[in-house]
Amino acid sequence: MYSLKLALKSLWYDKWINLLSIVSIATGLFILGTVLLSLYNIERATQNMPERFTITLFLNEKISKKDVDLLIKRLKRESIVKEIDYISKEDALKELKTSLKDAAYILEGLDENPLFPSIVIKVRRENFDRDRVEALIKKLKGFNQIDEIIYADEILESIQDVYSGFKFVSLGVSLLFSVSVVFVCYSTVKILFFRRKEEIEVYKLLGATRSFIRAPFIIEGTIIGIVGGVAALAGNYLLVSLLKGMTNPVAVLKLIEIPVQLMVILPVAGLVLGLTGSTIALGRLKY
Amino acid sequence: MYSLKLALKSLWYDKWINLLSIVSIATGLFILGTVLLSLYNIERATQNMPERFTITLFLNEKISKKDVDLLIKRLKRESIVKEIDYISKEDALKELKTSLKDAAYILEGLDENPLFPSIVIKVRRENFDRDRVEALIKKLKGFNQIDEIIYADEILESIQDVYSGFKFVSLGVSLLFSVSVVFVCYSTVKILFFRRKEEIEVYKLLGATRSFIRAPFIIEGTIIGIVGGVAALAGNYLLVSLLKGMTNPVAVLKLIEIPVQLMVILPVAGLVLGLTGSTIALGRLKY
Amino acid sequence: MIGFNQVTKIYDNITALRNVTFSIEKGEFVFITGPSGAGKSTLLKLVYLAERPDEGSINIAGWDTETLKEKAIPYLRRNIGIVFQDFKLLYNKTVYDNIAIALRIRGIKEAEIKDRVHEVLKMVNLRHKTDSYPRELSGGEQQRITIARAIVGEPTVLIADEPTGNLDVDNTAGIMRIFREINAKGTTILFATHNRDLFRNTGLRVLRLDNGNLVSDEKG
Amino acid sequence: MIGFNQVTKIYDNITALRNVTFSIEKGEFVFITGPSGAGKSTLLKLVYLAERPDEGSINIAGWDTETLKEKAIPYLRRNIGIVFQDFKLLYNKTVYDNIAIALRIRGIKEAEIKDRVHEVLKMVNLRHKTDSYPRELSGGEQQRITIARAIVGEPTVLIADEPTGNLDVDNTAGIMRIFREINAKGTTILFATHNRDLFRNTGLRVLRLDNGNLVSDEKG
Ligand SMILES: Nc1ncnc2c1ncn2[C@@H]1O[C@H](COP(=O)(O)OP(=O)(O)OP(=O)(O)O)[C@@H](O)[C@H]1O
Ligand SMILES: Nc1ncnc2c1ncn2[C@@H]1O[C@H](COP(=O)(O)OP(=O)(O)OP(=O)(O)O)[C@@H](O)[C@H]1O
Ligand SMILES: [Mg+2]
Ligand SMILES: [Mg+2]
Repeated sequence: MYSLKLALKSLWYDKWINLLSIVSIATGLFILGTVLLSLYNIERATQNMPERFTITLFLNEKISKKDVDLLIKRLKRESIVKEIDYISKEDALKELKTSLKDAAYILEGLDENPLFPSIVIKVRRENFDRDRVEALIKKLKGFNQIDEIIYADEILESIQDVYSGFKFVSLGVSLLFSVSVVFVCYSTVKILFFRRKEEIEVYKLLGATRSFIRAPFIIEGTIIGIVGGVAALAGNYLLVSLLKGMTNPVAVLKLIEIPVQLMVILPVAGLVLGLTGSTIALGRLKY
Repeated sequence: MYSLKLALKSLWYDKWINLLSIVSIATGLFILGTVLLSLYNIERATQNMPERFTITLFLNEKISKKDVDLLIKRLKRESIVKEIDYISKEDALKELKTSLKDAAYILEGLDENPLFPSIVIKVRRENFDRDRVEALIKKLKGFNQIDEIIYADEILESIQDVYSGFKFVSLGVSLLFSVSVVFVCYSTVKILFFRRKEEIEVYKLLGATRSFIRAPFIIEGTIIGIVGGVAALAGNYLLVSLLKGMTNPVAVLKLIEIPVQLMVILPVAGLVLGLTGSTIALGRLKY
Repeated sequence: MIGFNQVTKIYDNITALRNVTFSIEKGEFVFITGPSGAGKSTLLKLVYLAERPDEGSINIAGWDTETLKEKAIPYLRRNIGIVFQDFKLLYNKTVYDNIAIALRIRGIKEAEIKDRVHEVLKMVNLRHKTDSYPRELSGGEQQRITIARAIVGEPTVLIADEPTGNLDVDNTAGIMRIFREINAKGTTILFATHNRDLFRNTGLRVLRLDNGNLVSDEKG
Repeated sequence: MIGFNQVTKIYDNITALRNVTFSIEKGEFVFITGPSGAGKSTLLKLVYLAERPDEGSINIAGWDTETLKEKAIPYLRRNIGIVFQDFKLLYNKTVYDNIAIALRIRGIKEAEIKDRVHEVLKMVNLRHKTDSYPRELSGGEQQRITIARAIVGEPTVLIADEPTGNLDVDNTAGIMRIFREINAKGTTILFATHNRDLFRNTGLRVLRLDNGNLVSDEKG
């Protein structure tokens, strides 16, 4: 109780310097918040993107309806399969005609449909994994009613690459920025405590125990941290509402959302930083 | 000369606290550097990507070689045009055959090539601008040898959107982070000077002029800033070589490069921050 | 109460104290004197454990400083009131808080703290400065606040390092009266000063240091 | 040289000086005395312009402090050597640099600075502490460094605020001798002290303050 009062008094006495520390910590956490916000929103945006990766199975011309149903049933059991589209010979011809546009009349001379029925498989992106896709394809190759399997080997690789690259970079960046923020906060708190070395010395000489000396400093540090975290959160809110409310908006930005987790993460991060920062900055008090 | 010596001495006496300031500033500039680095490399990567936006002109079946050459010549004069590809009737048929794959035999019954010659225009991405593309299309519509113009209206819009959105967000992010970094640096320097208030007071009482008092502080601040900037640069180098040298590398990351500008920007930014930071932090010395 | 046995204290290359041996009984009032740089402050710092001897041993209230655990130091110091030569006031706290802190450290209740702080402030004639900050006080006023902080905890040992250097004759006399009263109640007092007037003809014990050596131990 | 005309200085609600009028001629040696909190330091602060009067006017070496431009203050202060009651040493600089700074401010060459710093250090008997930091010095040693810094610039006015509070009799006598010598060379000296022994029977002028009022102005 008294420690709290002391901490508040001291916060007020040194209000300018404390404000500056709060600004430092808030800025650090704000940057971190922006990074997390971006990651969250990019993730969300790409999740809503249409699936681009498909596997096309060209089936035997003479396949029976029963075999097709069996095949579809089997495919549905695969976890990586998201959607199955059966395109009959007739559908295929219709599609060809559409794609030929005005030149479609060239197909009029045909007395028989020369195309094959096919199945288009869309792969679930969440479970995307090159090895599993190839395993599926190997399995399908054993099916004698399938004439040919077409899947974009290269696209597969590049999607795989971009996606895992993205994940990797995101992780790296958040980690890096977190470390940076911790650095800034630590040195801010440490600089604050350098100023207080003499004060601590006096406390010691007057017979104060370690915990008595520590308490107000740590409470102070924690308050600075929490206020910094809340300020960072407010900054992120402001940023988002600014982006959403722009008069010449970029459509994508309209969709930005603040995840609920951020509302917890930033103040908690501030608290943890303030608490550990001041504890470490104080160091082991020696008598 | 003496100011420099004084500044160096004082830097050394307060080495721990100065190191912490350098760490703070370096971290801030490192974050900024990482942002700039990412922007630079994303820009570079997308510049090497194939052009996706094309305009296809279906020409009159009976167009003469002379008219085609004239059209191409005119198109070449347009600044937004990057590449022009003339596809004759024969080329078009060949392409169709290839795309029909095994079903190509259906075309064998034709006694005459039913396709049209066409011109495919690739648009220069640097000059990409929806209004200018539409102006070009309007112009082309006046050309009576052109039967039809196909261009992906929707794709056009979304490319436009993504590209300008990207530019906008990049700019916003760099601006935001720059401001954040300035904040952190300013408050670090200010906290440092709060500690020195009494020292400045003594100088004043001994009869030192403003510039005499200011010089060592500003030199000190500048040194801290430059060292911070160089440290940030070193950090970025380390990061890049780490990314490039990873054993399980993501192919894209192999291509990352550090622009020469960054080698100038970071130390200069450190210098400017240190200089202006300490000048502002000192404030107007009153007697 | 306090025993020094062949104590030597060396700073870098300066021997601040050399083979100093003496002992002080409970309830004594002892002056330490000697020229500037003789080692008076160093001797006192050894008593309140701000410094450790390089040679010899020191015994405080039955505790040998060599074997004393770090954890016990705060509790030992609570029995010692100290008037520092350089005041060591907290400049970001009011006069009230500066004095109260010595009691808060001991976990005393705020109501009692209030009474006791006001009482000592009255003793040093600074009741009207309760809410001032140290920087708003004159040199002598700051010194009296330091004295008030040292005596507010009713210590069993009172250490005063040049406590009257910034005080006029009347204030000095007032402070000496307070010290004599406290001493009469049983508190042991170690009082370092240059001012011979303070111990001349008092009949109190005077330890004289010179260049780190204890050169005399006689009645003033 | 120094003229106070009906000067009043009020801090918040405390009147530190009330209608003080006096004047000091060039080359005088004047003591300022009075009990703790009487206003001695405040009077000196007004002379070196660390504080401004609330009422009345002050004239220093022909300059009226009211009309004096801010830019001129450093140049005025260079003619004033000050021994601060609270020392105001730079704790992150060595003894040498602490003293040298007073000369560097004036743009004097390092070679000459070296000679002059060593000379004043010898005068206060602290040549052997040249490279120490202030925190490694005893109270009296710090005080003598402050005195050395004040006199090294050979000021035309020397202001000393309780400069012997931490000094023993011998050192005090030494300092007084130095001050008399400097005064003999023409330097005006203002010397605030509680110690009556310093001015008793010297025949020098003594201004006595009490509770902000100038109560007497006579020979010691
Ligand atoms: N931390 C330190 N480092 C180096 N030397 C020190 C330190 N503290 C004190 N000294 C030296 O030890 C000697 C004794 O110092 P001490 O403070 O005990 O003197 P003192 O008798 O209290 O003098 P004064 O009357 O001037 O206060 C001095 O020469 C001083 O310079
Ligand atoms: N900055 C300030 N704010 C408020 N009050 C002040 C301030 N400085 C001095 N005072 C008050 O003004 C009065 C005169 O102070 P001053 O320092 O001049 O006394 P002094 O004669 O030098 O005393 P001492 O001998 O104790 O040094 C004191 O009551 C003091 O508390
Ligand atoms: Mg001492
Ligand atoms: Mg004073």
